[in-house]
Amino acid sequence: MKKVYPDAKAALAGLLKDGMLICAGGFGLCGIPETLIQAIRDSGVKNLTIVSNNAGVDGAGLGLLLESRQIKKMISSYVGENKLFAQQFLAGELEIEFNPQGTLAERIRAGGAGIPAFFTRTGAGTLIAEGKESREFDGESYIMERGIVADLSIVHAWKGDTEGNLVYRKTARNFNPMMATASKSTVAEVENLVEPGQINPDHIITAGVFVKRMIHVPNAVKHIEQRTVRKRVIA
Amino acid sequence: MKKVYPDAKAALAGLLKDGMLICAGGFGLCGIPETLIQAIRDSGVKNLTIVSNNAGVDGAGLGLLLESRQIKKMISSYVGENKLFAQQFLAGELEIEFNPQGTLAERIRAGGAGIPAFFTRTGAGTLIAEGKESREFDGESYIMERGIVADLSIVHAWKGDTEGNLVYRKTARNFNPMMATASKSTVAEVENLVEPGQINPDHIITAGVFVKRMIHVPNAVKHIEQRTVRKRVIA
Amino acid sequence: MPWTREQMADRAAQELRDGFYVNLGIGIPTLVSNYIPNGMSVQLQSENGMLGFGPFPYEGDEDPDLINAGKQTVTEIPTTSYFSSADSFAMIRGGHIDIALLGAMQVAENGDLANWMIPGKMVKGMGGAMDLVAGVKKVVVIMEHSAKNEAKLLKRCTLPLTGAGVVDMVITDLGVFTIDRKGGGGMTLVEVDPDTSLDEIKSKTEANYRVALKNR
Amino acid sequence: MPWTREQMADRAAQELRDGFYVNLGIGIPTLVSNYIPNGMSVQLQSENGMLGFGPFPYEGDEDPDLINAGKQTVTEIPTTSYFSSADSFAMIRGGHIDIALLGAMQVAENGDLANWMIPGKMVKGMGGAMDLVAGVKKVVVIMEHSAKNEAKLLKRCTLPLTGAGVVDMVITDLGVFTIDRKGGGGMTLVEVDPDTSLDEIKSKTEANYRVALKNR
Repeated sequence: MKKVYPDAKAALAGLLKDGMLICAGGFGLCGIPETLIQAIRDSGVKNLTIVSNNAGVDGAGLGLLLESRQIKKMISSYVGENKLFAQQFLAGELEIEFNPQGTLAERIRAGGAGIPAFFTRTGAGTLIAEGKESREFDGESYIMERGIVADLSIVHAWKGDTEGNLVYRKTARNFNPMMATASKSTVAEVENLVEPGQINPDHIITAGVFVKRMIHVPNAVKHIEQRTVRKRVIA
Repeated sequence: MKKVYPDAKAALAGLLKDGMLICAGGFGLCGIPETLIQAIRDSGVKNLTIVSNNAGVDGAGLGLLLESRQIKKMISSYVGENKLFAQQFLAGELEIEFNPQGTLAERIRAGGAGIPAFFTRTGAGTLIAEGKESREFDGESYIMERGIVADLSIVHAWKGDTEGNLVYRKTARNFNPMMATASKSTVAEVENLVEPGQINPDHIITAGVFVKRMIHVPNAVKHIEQRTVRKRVIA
Repeated sequence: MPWTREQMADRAAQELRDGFYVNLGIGIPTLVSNYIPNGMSVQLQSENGMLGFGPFPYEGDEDPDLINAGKQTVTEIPTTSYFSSADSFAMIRGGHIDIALLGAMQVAENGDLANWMIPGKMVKGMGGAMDLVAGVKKVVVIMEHSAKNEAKLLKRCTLPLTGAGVVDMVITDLGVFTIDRKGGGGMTLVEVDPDTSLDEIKSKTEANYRVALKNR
Repeated sequence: MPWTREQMADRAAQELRDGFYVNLGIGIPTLVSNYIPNGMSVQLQSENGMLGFGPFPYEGDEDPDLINAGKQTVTEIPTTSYFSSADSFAMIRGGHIDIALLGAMQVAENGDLANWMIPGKMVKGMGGAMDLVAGVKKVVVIMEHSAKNEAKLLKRCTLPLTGAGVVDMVITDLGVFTIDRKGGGGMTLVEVDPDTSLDEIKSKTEANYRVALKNR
């Protein structure tokens, strides 16, 4: 059972179809599966619904799929970084379903965990509650949210062994672990590919069972959206 | 804000009261907070309801609190290892609420995550579903289960820093991470106590925010319930 | 001669496929790990929070922090990963485990399974069994065909259920049955121990079933 | 003179306590980290999966894998831990974060908060704000008292809500208000900028409020 594929195109072969639902890891441009996104763009697959906290920026991340107009709908919590998004949305070419960030994360986690629905206080009494079941528990109001199960998940990891066990680095973890669980077809790109046994099993974040295919991206390009720094003080 | 206490008695001071609900980590005798359990026994607190996957064995783990008749009710998935349990139960001195193991784990995780209720397929159509709301999602039957929030959680970790960041070792992790989140008063015993910065932050399983107090148990006694081995073949 | 425990385990192992993630219950299912075909790679899941485990440790190498769901000492292998019980059952409930092999007291022709309690007897608890049968993609029961002349393959289970409509296949010492639990197509006898007659099976089975023996 | 942004941040920092876990929104709340009293230890949470972070990195030390919820590069400190977004919001939703400081467009006297959308304008999304105000133990809003002569402290919010009955305290450039959002005791003016009259505050505030100034 070989999980490692030679490149992103090969790893996605047979997994893409028009109109599908894709979970894409990352927060902003941090920890996004950029190589897999590029291969999805190159495939030409259309009418995608993409679950991702953000929609990339112009020219990077999911922004690539906006440019090529392959996205029909985004399920996100914040899309403020992307001018093209605003244009396509205002032109009626793009749908958006806003989810509170924690609700989005939990819906994905629930989908992967076989939980079809859960209750949360988040959004009770707001627009987000419209059309959703509300219920009181112990005197507080909650709304029911549904789990998300996707046709395909694409994630980015810092290191992975050939069994599909993954570890993430710093805040590049973000949405990747849940998204890895939320579909029956999860493809992971890893910056460092190692043999089984090379990662301490107590440190593994995503167990290999969740990863169907993987590629090695040793030279992954990483973007910084907001470069905030201190001046060095020369003593 | 000092989290480290000199011993278990000090760490539990002010946190114990008769009739309280306690989440106790561990699976069988693996990863149980034995030192904290002993201190609870010594405190004499009574009428406890304890959430724990198992009830210890005669003479170890929660078996200590059965001997001293401090437990009124167990919320567990399996109690087969404990003769005293059976005696007290059959004598009507002890209540038991059986939860499927995964439902128990998820109820605790939900309690810690601010989720008052969720739906699961586990137990649908069985005795476990009685008195619970049933509902169909996408043609399948599910039942609603409630989150658990305890008055106190006691957990055992392999290593912890003084900020309360914890890591667990191998299968001694089990129920400990969720239980650490499921009360506002979590007390952790750690086999190795280190300074902040000594644990790689990517490896931390329980963030310090969940741990209110901790003790160092460098000589923790560990039990093996089923010693199963292979013979060494001398070549 | 009816099939031995080892033969039943061997037959069950034929349900495994390369790359499968597998949960083995206690009893005969534990033996299945001895019959995994050469060259096939499967990972064993233990619901207390371990994926990929090896055989029992050598004497003296037992580690109290390293046990399976039966509380037995086991060993780590290169593919091993550890996780919490919540993550373990998320894996199970979410349908990520390919197959579960477990024992049973009773199985009904609609796939109902009873294996956790006998009313009037001290109940030890269901452990993870209800979660496993509800969540794992394929559920295979391995059990004696009948107990003390009482049928275990029934029209309806008389004992409290572990799961309703959850069993896909039953391997007994006399034969192999499939259950179309989702399609409602009932139970089918697909293999018979060569030394056992169809009449004998009929006499020991209360459940209705069709016979559609496969050439093997 | 009304309070400056720095003075508002300084006032907000007085709501912190030793050992607190704190989530700071963008804008003025970010400045609060500069006013944490000496000797007080607080851990800053970033909802993208980090607890315990330090100042911006030195030039050249930026790490694309190390950002805060505003997508700004930050630094690790000895107490830092990382976790997934699901675990991060479990922490927030589960009430484990002691205080959240955030900006707002409107706050109502019952604690309703609006800070995420203006109908008719392009909506960027609520990000984690709805989860924070619903889950964090104490919610403190830091904002200008009014905008372009329009009151922001209202009887009822006119903009779509971020949360209903969620705000405990509002710090503006003119004063400090508490809101008894759970007890239903309404809004109370508890502190005033020394250069601002009660009449001026009244004229710039649509919400009903009691006055119960604390000696400071």
